[in-house]
Amino acid sequence: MTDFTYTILIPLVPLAVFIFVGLTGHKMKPIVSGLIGTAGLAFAAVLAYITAFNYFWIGHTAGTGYTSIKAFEISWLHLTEHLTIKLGSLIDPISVMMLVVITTVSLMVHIYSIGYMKGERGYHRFFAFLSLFSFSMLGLVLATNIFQMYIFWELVGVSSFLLIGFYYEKPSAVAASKKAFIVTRFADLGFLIGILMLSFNTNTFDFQTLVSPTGPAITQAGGAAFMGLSVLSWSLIFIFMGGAGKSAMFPLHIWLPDAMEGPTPVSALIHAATMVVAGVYLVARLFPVYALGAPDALHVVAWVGGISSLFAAVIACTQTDIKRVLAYSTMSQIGYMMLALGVSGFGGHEGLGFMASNFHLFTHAMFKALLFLGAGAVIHAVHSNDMSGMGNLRKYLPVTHATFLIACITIAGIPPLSGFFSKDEILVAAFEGNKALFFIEYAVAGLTAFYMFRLYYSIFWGKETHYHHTPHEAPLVMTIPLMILAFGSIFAGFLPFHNLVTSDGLPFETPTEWSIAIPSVLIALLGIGVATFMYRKVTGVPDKIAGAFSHLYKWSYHKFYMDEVYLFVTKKVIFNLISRPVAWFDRHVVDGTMNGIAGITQFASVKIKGFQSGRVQQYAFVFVTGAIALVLIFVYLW
Amino acid sequence: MTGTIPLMYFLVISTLMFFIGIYGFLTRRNLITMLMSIELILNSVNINFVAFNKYLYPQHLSGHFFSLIVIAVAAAEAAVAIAIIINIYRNFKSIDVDKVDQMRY
Amino acid sequence: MSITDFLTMRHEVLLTILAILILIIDLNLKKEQKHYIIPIVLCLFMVHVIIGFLPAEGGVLFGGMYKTSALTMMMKNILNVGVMIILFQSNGWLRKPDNQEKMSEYFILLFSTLIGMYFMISSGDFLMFYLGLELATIPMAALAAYTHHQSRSAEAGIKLILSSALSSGILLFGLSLIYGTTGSIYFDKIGEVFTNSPLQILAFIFFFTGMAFKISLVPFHLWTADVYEGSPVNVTSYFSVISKGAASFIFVIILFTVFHSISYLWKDIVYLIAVSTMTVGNLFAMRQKNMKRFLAFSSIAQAGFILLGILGGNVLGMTSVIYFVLVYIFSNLGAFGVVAAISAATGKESMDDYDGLYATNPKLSLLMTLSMFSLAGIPPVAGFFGKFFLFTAAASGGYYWLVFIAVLNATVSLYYYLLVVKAMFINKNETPLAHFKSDFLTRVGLVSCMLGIFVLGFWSQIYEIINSLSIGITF
Amino acid sequence: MNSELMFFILAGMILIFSVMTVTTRRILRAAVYLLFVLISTAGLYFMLNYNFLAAVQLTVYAGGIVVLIIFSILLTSHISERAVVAGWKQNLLSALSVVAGAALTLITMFNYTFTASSEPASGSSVKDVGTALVSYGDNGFALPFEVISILLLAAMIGAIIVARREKLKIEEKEIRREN
Amino acid sequence: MNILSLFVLIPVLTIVGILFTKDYKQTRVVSAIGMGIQLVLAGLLIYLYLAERNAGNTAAMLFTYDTVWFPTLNIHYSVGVDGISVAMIGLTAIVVFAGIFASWMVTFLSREFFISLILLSSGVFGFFISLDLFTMFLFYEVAVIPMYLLIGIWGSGPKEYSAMKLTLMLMAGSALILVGLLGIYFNSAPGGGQLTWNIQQIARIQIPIQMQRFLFPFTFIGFGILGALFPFHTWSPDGHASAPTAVSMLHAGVLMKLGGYGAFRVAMYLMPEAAQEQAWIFIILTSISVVYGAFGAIWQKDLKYINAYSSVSHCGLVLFAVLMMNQTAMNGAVIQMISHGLMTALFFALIGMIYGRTHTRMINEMGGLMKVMPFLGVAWVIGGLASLGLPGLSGFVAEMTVFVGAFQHTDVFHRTVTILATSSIVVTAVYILRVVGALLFGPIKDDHFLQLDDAKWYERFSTITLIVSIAAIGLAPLWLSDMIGSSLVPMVEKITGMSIAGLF
Repeated sequence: MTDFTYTILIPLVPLAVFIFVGLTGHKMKPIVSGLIGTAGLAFAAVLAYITAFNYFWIGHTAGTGYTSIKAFEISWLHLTEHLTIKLGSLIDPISVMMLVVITTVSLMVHIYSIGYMKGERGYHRFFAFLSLFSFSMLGLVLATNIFQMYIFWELVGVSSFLLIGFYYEKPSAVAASKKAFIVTRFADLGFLIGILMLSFNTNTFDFQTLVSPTGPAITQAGGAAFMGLSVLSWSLIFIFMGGAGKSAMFPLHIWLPDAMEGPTPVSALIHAATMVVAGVYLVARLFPVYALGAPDALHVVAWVGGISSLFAAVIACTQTDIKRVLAYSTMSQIGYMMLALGVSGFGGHEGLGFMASNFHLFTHAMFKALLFLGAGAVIHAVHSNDMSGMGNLRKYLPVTHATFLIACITIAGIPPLSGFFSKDEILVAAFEGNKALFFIEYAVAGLTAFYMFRLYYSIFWGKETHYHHTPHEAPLVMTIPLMILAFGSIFAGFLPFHNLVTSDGLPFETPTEWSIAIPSVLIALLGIGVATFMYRKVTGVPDKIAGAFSHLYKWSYHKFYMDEVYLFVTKKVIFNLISRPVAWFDRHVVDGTMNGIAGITQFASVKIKGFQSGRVQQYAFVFVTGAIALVLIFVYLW
Repeated sequence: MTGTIPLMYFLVISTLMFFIGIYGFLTRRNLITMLMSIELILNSVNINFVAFNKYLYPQHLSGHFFSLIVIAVAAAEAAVAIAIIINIYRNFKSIDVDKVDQMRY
Repeated sequence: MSITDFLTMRHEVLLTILAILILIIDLNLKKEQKHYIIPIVLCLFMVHVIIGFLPAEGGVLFGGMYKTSALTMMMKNILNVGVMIILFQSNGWLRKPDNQEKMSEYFILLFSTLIGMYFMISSGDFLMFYLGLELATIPMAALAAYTHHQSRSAEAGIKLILSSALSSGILLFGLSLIYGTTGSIYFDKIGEVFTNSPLQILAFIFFFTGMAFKISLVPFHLWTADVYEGSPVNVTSYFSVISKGAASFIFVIILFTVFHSISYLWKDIVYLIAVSTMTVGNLFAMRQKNMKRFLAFSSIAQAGFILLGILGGNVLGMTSVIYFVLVYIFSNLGAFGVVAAISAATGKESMDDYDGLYATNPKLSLLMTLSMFSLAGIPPVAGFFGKFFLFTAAASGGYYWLVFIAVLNATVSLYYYLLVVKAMFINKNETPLAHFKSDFLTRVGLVSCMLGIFVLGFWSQIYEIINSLSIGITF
Repeated sequence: MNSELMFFILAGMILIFSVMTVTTRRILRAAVYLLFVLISTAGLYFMLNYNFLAAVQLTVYAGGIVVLIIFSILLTSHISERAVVAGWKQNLLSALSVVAGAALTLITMFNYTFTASSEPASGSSVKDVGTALVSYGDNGFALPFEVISILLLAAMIGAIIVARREKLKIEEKEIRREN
Repeated sequence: MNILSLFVLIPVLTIVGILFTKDYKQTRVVSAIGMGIQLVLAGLLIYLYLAERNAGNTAAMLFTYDTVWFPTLNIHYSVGVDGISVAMIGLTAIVVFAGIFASWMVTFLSREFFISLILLSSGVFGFFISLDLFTMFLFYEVAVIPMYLLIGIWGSGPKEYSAMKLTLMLMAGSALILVGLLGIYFNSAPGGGQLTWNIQQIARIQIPIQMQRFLFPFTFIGFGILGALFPFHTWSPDGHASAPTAVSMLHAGVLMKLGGYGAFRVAMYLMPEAAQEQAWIFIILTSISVVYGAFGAIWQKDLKYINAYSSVSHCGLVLFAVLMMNQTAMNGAVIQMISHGLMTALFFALIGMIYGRTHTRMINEMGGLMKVMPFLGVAWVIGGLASLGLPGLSGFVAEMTVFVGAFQHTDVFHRTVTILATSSIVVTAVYILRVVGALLFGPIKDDHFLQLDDAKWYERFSTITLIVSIAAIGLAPLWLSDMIGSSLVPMVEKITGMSIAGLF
């Protein structure tokens, strides 16, 4: 057993960078703060690689399962006699995998940003926030207990808020950041309630205790039904609500497209590769509890994932903002991962979905980060997000073009690029788990290929467009990360995930199911073909098709009016129907009562002034009558 | 000499006189008549004291002396009151009680 | 008369001598020397006050008509201190040319009423009580009408003398019935034989209304405001503080010693009266603009609080009433002192004239504020302790709801006390009253109020002394 | 029999003149009716054998107070002046209140059995009265006697001070004109 | 000299010192020195307290000092602290200190201002150290009344109305308290013997249950009014809106805590049986407070109103937690008091500073201030994040403790209200972000904002003091939580130990 105590340094280094750059950044040259941030992350990345190497290979005896190791833990807050919030680091396959993913992507994004953010106001602020995010995200994956996860979960949310709202003078950015925060906050409420329920029933926050097949969660908390589901199921559904919020699952996804208001590297890091998969990570982290304790909750996960992936894929086909297309694509891909978890069982080959989900998470991080960074390079070059204003950029941006194409092929699932392998495992798992979902995923695979190549052709092919000033390839500091990630996208599929990251820690065999893989590849090729046909050259076909399916097109284009629904709920219901009446009630009823008491007193004071008429005889009359009344009362009536 | 007259007779007289005095005090507009009503009240009280003393507790002269003192006090009171009434007359040119209501509410 | 008897009666005897001395001195002073009378009287009265504090045993004289104890002496001393302060504060006003010629009469009348109060407090029977009451009232009417060229003063005088005559008539009627039903006018005797037959209750109620008139309890209070407003300021302060304090003392004593057998009944009456007094007093006080009238209604409300202590009905009640009156003397005299000083310097008595006073006369404003806080019962000034102990006394009798009503009333009273504070500190005024400096003696009076307001609360010794003296009086 | 008749005559006079005192509209007549009431009361005292008290009643009340009142009437009103009467409302309310009060009091009194003391009566001659007046023991009244003198002195001074007409200064006249 | 008495003595000495100052510059320096000493003393107290506890002293109250004041009524001047009071004293010292610096530029009648302010703080300190109900009540009122002058003279807007309303409502609250305290006193020896005002002694006996039923509502509502219990909270928005900066800070930051502190130190601790019986009424009211305050804040446009309503919500959570009656929730209540005290003080300080520059508090008239005053902007964001419960800042610690504690009840009623209260974290986020967005972000609405400057040194000083405290608690809550928790044990035992059957 290797000592992994040093893993706490992985999040702490970015934290130190954040504090240092945050407090002193405005005094240093911008580039210095960028370099400090990058250096910090590089250090963390190296540590993460060492950890991974140590965990998977050095400290591991071949053939045995991977165990989870609590490398470090301190008490942070005592709550009840059983419940204590602790902070620490937990090392197991998925956390190590996540460490690698996060540090890698984050490092790439840092490097990329040095070039991308050049000349922006608040350069140091950007890097400070990036470091803060990295710290939070790393803390999240290392969490030893669910409450620590929640803590970092919130921190991640706030970093995301800060980064989306980075261009705080832009009202749309501010609105987007608010929306992102509030929607995820709402989801976190579910998460919190779930935690409270789970911890109350199991008396622990600790992951190791929770997921243990003999632990209290699985053995004890199954009973006590409410509306047909056990308490455990309910709490897990609530917890999943938090995950769904963070991972932009339907219907809590609406913040994600808007979040593209943030700087593109941020989208790459947070809203593609890392933070949005936190939900997947969360479910994966509690997977044994889901799988063994509450299969009902797992069904919810599966269906939400499936619906989200289809839903997002349909919308992605019609969007024109390149980042939004990518955002919906992200949502769709995460749907895949959720679905995979949802259809998975526990242990051995049953846990194929679990493995596939994590596998896809890994590959997705690579190619989606690549896509975003590539999109960033495009935006950097043309200063616009709107693909209808782009075209034929391949000759101006050769490196970007090449890497982008690689990413597109990967996401479409064409072998032998990494996307193919991971997606194939998911489809197999779905096929074994739930046929309906399996067919949905086939459709999604086709749609994915279609919209990705629609995007690709619209940007790099299509019409010859005139730009204000000639687009030029991004500087080396930006293209190098693209190339590294492209490399990763191509080869990540060959990693032996079934040996490393499995539901029960034991390796199992996953032969490629060609009966499933071949149709899926064909479907993908079909999608690519349609996209090529429609968008490679400027044709009238897309408009015709749009016209033919005008309703579907319109609904899809308007994202199925989800934003409007939310707007209705927030503006109309909460703001106008709750908050405004509450404010009115407070002013006029509650406060009115208080003022009314004062008013009545004043009124009474004026009303009774007649007694003090200034006439002695009236005084005397009151006197005598008072005396007689007292006699009457106390002699005869008492 | 008083053997055949019950105590209650005296009390009835004094009570009636007392309330007549009060009535006068409440209804007479002239300050001096109000003062006279006061004298009626005090007089009725005196009758009470004296009658009780004579009929019930003749061993001491408490009621008798009480009456005596009340008479003296009434005199003092009347003196001061009349002085003030004269002052009122100078200030208000009237001794109508309802005119004396500068201060109210 | 032996020396012990003298010591027993020293308050009354000395003050009588003092009054007569003043008369004699006044006759021998030339017209332009008249103003020497003020320092002379002050010195003599100071001596009187000091002698009053000499320790002495209580005793019974004149066959039980005159009773005194350490407790009643303490009461008299409390009144003495208050009168002393009033005399200091009267200085500025007395020296005005209008009053030059009748300064000594002012003192004589004041002292005779004080003698009346002494006798009232020390009375052992209803005759002496009645006599003291009248002695404390009739010259007061003359004092109220003291400023003749002001019609308001005369109006105050006539309202007082007529109302008080009526009330004492009713009180006397009650006393006559008490005499008729018990056969005695002595407190001890009556206390032994008093029962709860209807006629006796009726007699008691008649007596009660007379006392209620004196302490200005609702609905027997209506004279108060008019008389307070019309009288000269210093007389008003004398009314509201000394006169009311003395009446409260004897009221408590009589209720506790004479009518203890029907305490169940008078507690109900007092409950009812207390609630209405506090409420009505407050409701009227809220609207007042004339400071004297304002303080009149405030003093009515304060009287309602005193009743709370009476309801306690034991050592605690007695102590709290006396202590409250002591505190009240200082607080109210502080307020009246400021009103008097301003009135003497500028002739202004309306609350509106006080707007922005802090800018020009910060010290007066400060004293006024402290007095207001003390009257309202806000710590750390003494009024808080006074009120708190009253409430404690009432609560000891289980009257929690009454305490609640009382404290709510105290809150309402805080409203109007704060109005004064607001006028002085917050309200803007283009032409605030000009800065002025009061004469030395007035300032002594004001400063002593300030000291009293601060010291009395924290100095628990005083409360303990009163408490130890009160122990003898209970039933 | 004789004394009873006497009593009823006096009682009748007292009541009738009392009512007349408070109802007549001529103020001077009211004073005279009051005088009759006071004199009749003195008659009652005589009947009860309290001669000294009766004498005091006659001298102080009838001789002193009523005369004072009459003087003040002469000072402040014209003889022929008729008093203004109060409104019917005031009269009615006052009457109601007073009748209720009287009724209550009388009913209460009638329901009470007065028990006379069995102790022997003391004399009420002028000598007895004088002795009691200066004795300072039990049931002696020296103290009230002394105190009443202070009261009378104070009342005198008070009356003088209130009634004394001062030379009005010019400014005071102005004040009055403003009023 | 007992160290606790110094907490009352130093403000008094400071006031005396201020009396001798010549102008506002001297005044504020003297005030700052005085309150600085107070702050150091508070730090020392915390240190001494922890040291004493570590040394194994398990007495309920430490540093006690007791002297008879009014022997007849058994009134004592009795002081002592446990972990809770120590924490509250620390809070007070910090807020007062920050408040002095936030009012650095008060030049109008500055002597009077600082005297009133420090008098108020002495009342608060006195309240927290008191073990005797009488002195506690005395200090309580001392703390309340200077408010009138502070708002009335140095306030803004409808200040006279607000000042009067605030004072009267709080005094009405103290009316209720007074009845409660007197009732407690007269029932403090049900078996005969000496009556007492001493909290610790009363806690040893059981007040007769029928008296508890009568007295508990008085006491609890009385303190609840100061703790902004629905529907008696309406003094708070108006009062805070009109009050000058430092006063809002002190009032929301510290004074409202007197309510929460009193509610459980007096009402619940001494009358546990009635508390058990009647808790449900107040739980409903407080959960309304929590949600209602948050929703109320959404609609407001005036910064101070927003913060006032947010205080209603947060203070509602304090009382809510107290009523949950278990160790964890009550611990959370105390932490929430401290946390809210610091946060809200920070907010009010910032509002004052922003208002001093922009001369408006309407959020729709402002925008983009982050650009012109980054320091204040960042401070605001930090405060906002603390308020909406971001981990690493104090609000999170408090809220989580409360929620976990509240969740220990298994019945439907408690569950429902707990979830209701928990949902406030979302609503809080809504209004906090709304303000942040409207105020700091977006384009600059008014050109003259461009000329505005950032915080001055004293403003930074004030702000940083508070932020550091917030972060310190947020990052390392364990010592605080344990300090409070260990002191809570006897109280919770008393409150829950004799539970009445049939409660839910």
